[in-house]
Amino acid sequence: MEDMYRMDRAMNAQQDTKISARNVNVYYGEKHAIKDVSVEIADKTVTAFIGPSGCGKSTFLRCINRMNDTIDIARVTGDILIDGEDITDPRVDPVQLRAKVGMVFQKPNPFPKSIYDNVAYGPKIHGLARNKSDLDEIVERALRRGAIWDEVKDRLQEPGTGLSGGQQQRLCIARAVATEPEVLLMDEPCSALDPIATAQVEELIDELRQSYSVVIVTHSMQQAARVSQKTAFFHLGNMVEYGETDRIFTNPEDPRTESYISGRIG
Amino acid sequence: MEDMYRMDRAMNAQQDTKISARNVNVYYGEKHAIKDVSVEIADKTVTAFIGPSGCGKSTFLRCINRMNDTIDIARVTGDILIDGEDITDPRVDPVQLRAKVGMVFQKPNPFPKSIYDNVAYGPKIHGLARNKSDLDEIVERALRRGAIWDEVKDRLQEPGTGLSGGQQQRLCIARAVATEPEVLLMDEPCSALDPIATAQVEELIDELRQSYSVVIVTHSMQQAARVSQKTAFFHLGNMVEYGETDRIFTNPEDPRTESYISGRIG
Amino acid sequence: MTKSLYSADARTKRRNAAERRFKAYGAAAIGIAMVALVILLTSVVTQGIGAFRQTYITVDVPLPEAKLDKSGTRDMAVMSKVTTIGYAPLLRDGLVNAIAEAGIQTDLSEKEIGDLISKEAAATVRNRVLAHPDLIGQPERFSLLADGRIDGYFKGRVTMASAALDQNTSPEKLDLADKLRDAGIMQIKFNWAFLTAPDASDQRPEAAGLGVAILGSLYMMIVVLVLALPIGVAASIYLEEFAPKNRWTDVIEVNIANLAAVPSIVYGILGLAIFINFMQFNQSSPLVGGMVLALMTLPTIIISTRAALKAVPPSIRDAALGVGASKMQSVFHHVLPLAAPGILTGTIIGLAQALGETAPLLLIGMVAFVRDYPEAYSSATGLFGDPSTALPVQIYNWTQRADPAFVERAQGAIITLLVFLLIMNTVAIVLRRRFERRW
Amino acid sequence: QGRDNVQIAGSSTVLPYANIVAEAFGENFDFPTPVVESGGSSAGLKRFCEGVGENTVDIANASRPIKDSERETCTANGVTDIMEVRIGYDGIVFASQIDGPAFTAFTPADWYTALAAELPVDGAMVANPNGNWNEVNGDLPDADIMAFIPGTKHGTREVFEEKVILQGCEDSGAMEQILTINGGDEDAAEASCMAIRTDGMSVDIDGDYTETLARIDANPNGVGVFGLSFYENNTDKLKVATMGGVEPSTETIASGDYPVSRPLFFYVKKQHIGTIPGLKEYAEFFVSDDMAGPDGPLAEYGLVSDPELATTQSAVADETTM
Amino acid sequence: MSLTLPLLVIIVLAIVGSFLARRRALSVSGGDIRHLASLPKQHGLNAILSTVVPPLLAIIAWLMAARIMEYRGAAPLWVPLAIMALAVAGVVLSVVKVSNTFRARTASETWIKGLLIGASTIAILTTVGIVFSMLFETISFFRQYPWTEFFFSTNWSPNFRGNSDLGIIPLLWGTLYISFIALAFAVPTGLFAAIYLSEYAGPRIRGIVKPAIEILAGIPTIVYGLFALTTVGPFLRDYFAQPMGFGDSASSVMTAGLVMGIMLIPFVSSLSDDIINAVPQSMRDGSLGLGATKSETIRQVVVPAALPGIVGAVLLAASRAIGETMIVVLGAGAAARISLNPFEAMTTVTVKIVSQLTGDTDFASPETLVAFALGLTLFVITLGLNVLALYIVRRYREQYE
Ligand SMILES: Nc1ncnc2c1ncn2[C@@H]1O[C@H](COP(=O)(O)OP(=O)(O)OP(=O)(O)O)[C@@H](O)[C@H]1O
Ligand SMILES: Nc1ncnc2c1ncn2[C@@H]1O[C@H](COP(=O)(O)OP(=O)(O)OP(=O)(O)O)[C@@H](O)[C@H]1O
Ligand SMILES: [Mg+2]
Ligand SMILES: [Mg+2]
Ligand SMILES: O=P([O-])([O-])[O-]
Repeated sequence: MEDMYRMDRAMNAQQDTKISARNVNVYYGEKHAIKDVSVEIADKTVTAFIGPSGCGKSTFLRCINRMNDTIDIARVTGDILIDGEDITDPRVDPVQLRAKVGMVFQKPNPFPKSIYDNVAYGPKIHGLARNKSDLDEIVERALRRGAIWDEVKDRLQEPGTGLSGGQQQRLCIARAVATEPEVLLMDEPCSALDPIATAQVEELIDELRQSYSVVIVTHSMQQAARVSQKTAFFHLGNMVEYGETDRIFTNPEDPRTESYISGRIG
Repeated sequence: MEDMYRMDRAMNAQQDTKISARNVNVYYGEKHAIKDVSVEIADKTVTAFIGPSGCGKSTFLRCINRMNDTIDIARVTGDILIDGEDITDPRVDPVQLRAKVGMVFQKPNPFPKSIYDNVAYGPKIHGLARNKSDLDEIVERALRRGAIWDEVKDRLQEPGTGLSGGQQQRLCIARAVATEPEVLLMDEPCSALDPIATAQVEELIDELRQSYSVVIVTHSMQQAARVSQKTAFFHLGNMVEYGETDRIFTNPEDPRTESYISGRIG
Repeated sequence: MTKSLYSADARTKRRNAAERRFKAYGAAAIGIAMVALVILLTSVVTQGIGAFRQTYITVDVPLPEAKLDKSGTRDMAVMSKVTTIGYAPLLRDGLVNAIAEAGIQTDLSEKEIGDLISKEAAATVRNRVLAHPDLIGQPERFSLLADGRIDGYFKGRVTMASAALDQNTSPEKLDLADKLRDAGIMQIKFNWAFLTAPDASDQRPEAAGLGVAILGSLYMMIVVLVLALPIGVAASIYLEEFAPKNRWTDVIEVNIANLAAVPSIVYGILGLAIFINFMQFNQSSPLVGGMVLALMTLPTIIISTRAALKAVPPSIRDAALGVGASKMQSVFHHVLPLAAPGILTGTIIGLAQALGETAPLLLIGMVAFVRDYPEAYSSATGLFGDPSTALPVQIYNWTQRADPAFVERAQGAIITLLVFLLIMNTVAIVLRRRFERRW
Repeated sequence: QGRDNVQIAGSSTVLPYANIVAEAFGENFDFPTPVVESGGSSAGLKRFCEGVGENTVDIANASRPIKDSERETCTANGVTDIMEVRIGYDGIVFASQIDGPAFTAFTPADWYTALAAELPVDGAMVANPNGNWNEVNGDLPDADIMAFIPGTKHGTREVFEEKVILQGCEDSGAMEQILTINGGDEDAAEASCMAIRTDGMSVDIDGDYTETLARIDANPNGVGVFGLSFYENNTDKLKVATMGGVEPSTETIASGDYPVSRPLFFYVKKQHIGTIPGLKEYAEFFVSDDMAGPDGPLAEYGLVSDPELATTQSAVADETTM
Repeated sequence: MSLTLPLLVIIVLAIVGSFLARRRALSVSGGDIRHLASLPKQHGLNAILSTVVPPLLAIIAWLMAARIMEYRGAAPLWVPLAIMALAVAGVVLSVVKVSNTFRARTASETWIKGLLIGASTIAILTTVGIVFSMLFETISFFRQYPWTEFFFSTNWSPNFRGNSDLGIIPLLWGTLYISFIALAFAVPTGLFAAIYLSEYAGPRIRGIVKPAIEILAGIPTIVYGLFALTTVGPFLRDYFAQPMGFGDSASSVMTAGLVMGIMLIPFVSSLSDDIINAVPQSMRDGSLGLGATKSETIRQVVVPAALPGIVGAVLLAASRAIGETMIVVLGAGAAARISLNPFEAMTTVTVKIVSQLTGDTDFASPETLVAFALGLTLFVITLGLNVLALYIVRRYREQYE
């Protein structure tokens, strides 16, 4: 296939593969949204997905924790392996999968519950806290990591839906990290954030990378360059190019990547 | 008040004032979200609102077309004049006001209707089209201005909710410009857009400025600098500083503005 | 440069007029509903409130040993040989004596004077005497029900003019009743017995009460609530959230919608065939009645619950699944609370329907004359197995009776039923208000 | 362990009498008060014939004798020993609003001429042209015909058709004319006699007498068909008419002078006597003079006492089956 | 009720089992629940379900088996013993299985899902029950009465002596006509009421008016019937039917339809109100922000988004209209007739089912058995209508969502 991604094999060998997708195709009804994408995502790295709006980044991201199951018309083919296990295998419990692979959605979607309950929910169902004070701690830690603790510490019992757009986004980040997933999928986590908050979230991402693997969708080339080690460029449902972030941004192989990075195709 | 904005009076004199807010306060229940903000927004200019997440930008923006009316717990005091007319006056019909002052919300909220109907909705209720082909034209033009025509021209009858995040955002922009408002309030209109799409929207904003006035909330200092002539900086519900964009970015008067611009407070 | 915001342009005026019209339609719709409600309730209350008051006659009834205990040994077997027919003359004598004592003049014969006392009264006296045999010997003071026509006279239902035409009373009797009331022998009291006493036969409207019916309805509603709500919600959850969307679930869906359209009497046919004839449950029992009504209510609850589940935005489910909640957890922790108002509405309406339904009970033996209070549990009949009736049945029965005094009772029973309904639904209404929210 | 109360189902016409007896039975005997269901003779007999055993009824009340086909079903289900008990007669009267036009005397012929679907006129059947009682019979008031008669589900309707309409058909001489028109087919002639007009002047009442009363209340010209006991409880609202010159009363009906009445029954499942306590006692109590006698409460309420009550009493005592 | 004891035993065992399972879960985790694959409370829930569900199923199975085998009297001793043994096994197994790795949540969710499926099959069983309880009588009806007459005759006049005309068509016509009028009144009124309550009225008014309207659903239908008979009927006759020359019947399709419409208002209004209220505020904001008026927003955005639920409410109201008896008897009369005049008396299938079933005719005669045939036919017809409704809703809904 002409659109096959080109991978830097040298680098790949030295790191463990966390997620490996092979020939993934996604259809929304008739629409072919992801076209035969294969990719290997390394452990303890941050991988950025970039590409013009509507190219399939969110769609592919949602494949990784099988969130596409919830869309009636979505149909996924191909294999996705996490730690060598095929997540589409019937033996795999999507619930367990999603506990392991956390997600921050593109549109902030807090529960219509209190801020505290929004964050405490995951730890509660996964039994991450031994008792109430444990839980309080987890919530505080998560909200701090989400860079929103100071703003909400006095209003933990107010509804999460009454927050500003950016606050909701950070709340959702806090909610996702509270369950300590091994892989964190973040779909434009900073889209509604100011530079400072963005920096804090990027710091968080960097911290998470120490132990986990993070996949982030972003429209900001600068952000991709700042936080990620690997970058994949999507275009019209194809993964055009995948490799070390530095190389992609300095020396893209595919002309489409180059045009996008230099601001010529949208 | 120490937080009073400082305005470049020289410049103000030369342009018509479109919107003038005086001592606006907004409360969400107990919470004081906008504190005594006064501002004059000129006609045929782009005004950017910047400030850390949760500082009250969206809240203030929503005052200008009285969208806060729809939030039960929100209470607005003070005067807001558009073309010298007080919009809180009982004679003012919020419907007419909102036809004149359009809005793009922070969270894309397409109707659960077809893409076409999403855009055609405003022109239809305002009677902007004489007939079907007129309407088709208006829709196409709006979608083109929203930089999304190419992506959706083959699927106009598909639901708007089945679009990607960035596509939804552009659809909402197209929907707002379709009604030809005199003032357009845009709450982070490019947050989910890639650079190219962003550039197209910025172009649109520039084009709109020729005849209308545009207020844009953005977290991107670069964007504010690129598109706006005036910038207001908000912080913790106060409008700290307001003035020519160039001056704000090069020579802020308030130390908080400076810290924010230079990336020190969030 | 532009139009003033202070004056609406023609199109806006037109649209605002449409807006006002639309709102007015809404207000009018509410108005229609409320007016209908007020008319219905007013007519029910004005006609039925009388049932809660009742005329009593307080007299000393002679209890001669010679008549009541021929053996003189207080032997139950002997004493119970004297039937109510034997007691009736004693009551009459008591009243006649009281009239004489009070110095009231009347041309009525003793038998006619006796007609002022309810036929129920003899049983009241007999039961008391059998329970306390030591009363025999001297006169004892009793508060006895007055005849229904007399009672009706004090409530305005019977007039002198109507009494003149009425075979069952006469203006002279009403005259005497007036005097008795002046003399304090007759009083009007709050009618607790209406809520506690069992039904009475057509000859004793004044004695008829709702005791058995209230118990029966209560038991049935317990059964309905315990069965219909959990089953209905469970079925809806399965169909809406778990079931694969295929032919089979379409079949179930259509099927449930269709069950809602099945006339209620058909559920009675079903109950008779399945629960009584096949499963051998007791006829006339609240258990069977409750199960039948539960089946009948089920579609209402399912349809409203499904609609409510459908209305919960998918982003809430996504959010829960995204943090690793199972489907089940996302439904029970997030979706269900958001759908609660709709579920409760279905429950409120379903229970209202179940509480007021008569037709299916017709075939399973609950449209009946029952005098003994049903027990919630007995070893002979099991849980809710005693014969009983229900409030709507009592209303239906009473509206069919010949004596007009029952009209008032029926309306009184309707008031009781509505109060019962409100009490039953208060919890649901309060809960629903707590769960209501916009997102 | 077993059911200790008597269960009764059936006719709503018999229901008030059964209630009175059950209530008195409960008061004066050591048995629980029997449970009396209503739901119609047919439904009652159906339940009765469903079989033997605790969850079938012991007694079926009926406003008509049991049919052969029903007995066959009974037998097929094991209900073989049935005692038939006739308790008295139900008088059927014609009454109108007390303040309405003076409907005081009717004859069967009046009713036939007023309500027949078609009348023989000059050797041909024509749709009933009468719209006013006055046109039917000059002695009757000048009032539009508006008759409320029992619906076809009611046993009373059968009695009404046979004893009033058919009788009237014969009395008025219409029968002969019809026979000449149709060439002597008696069955067809009878059917033609008993066909009731459907143009709205005669209204079927599927409900009970309270509904008829309510309709007459709302309709000054209305004339309705009632049970005697119902009328006797509402003499302040209704005025009754004579039929063929005879005033309806328990006496005239018992004597047979008043033509329109029907017998009432109950059926006892003999196989339950002995297992269900109080069953036989109840049956005996029902037909005792204290209850069903001419001075008893049932007669007082409007039941026409059976002149042959003594025979019935001994049949019940002997548990004579059909 | 020899099964009372086992029931008690099951309940007690379930409580004990849940307690033990939690305790054991806590102890195997060494006091730190984070080591557990599932939370202690899920182990507890699993224990309850494992203890309760199989024995309950066994009890039901036994009851069914006993009836089918026509076994009478108390169950033999081995039955309660076996049931209790099942419960004990459930407790033991679920408690023994508790370990750090055992996924009690999955296990209990499997139980729950089974129960959910069981609950949804009750609807199917009910249908089967309904069909079975009417089928044999219906068959024996058609043995005695020609089906062509039943389905195609336009004459309904049952007769005591046999030779009845039992055509269903006038009854169906009456049913459709009355339901149509009732819905034509109730649907707009209910929908507007719902819209007013959810979009215009304040929470206080809503808190009072909504339950008040729901009382309309709880008023016994006999009250409506009498209202129709004594008030609405004469009113319509005197002010509409007679002046306009539509005849002078107080009982009419119009009377029954209107009064039934009143009863149905809460079915439409309350359910629709809940659904409309569930439409996300951002939809309204989107429309208002474009300068739409509230009513435009409601008509063009909110109601379409709430449509599936509203259709459900309307179907429910329609179902209720078809099944209603008392209002029709007292409001529209008992005469089966085919006429277009809404001020004439007509009647419905349901009314005739009730009246033929509770009448005086021989219970084995076609006049009584016809009730079953009517019931089954109505069942099939409404089934058809529901299939049609589903089909239409599906087609229409696809444009949205
Ligand atoms: N509906 C609401 N109820 C209560 N508080 C609210 C509500 N909406 C906003 N707030 C609070 O008001 C403050 C201002 O919110 P606003 O949405 O105006 O912030 P913003 O400047 O738009 O932030 P962002 O950049 O994150 O969108 C925040 O502290 C927020 O939590
Ligand atoms: N639910 C859906 N139904 C139908 N088509 C969909 C659906 N969701 C997404 N699509 C289509 O699939 C394509 C990929 O969508 P996706 O959301 O993955 O884009 P994206 O790369 O995340 O874009 P963005 O940056 O705008 O969020 C788009 O063309 C979109 O219109
Ligand atoms: Mg996306
Ligand atoms: Mg904002
Ligand atoms: O109920 P009945 O059988 O007497 O009409």
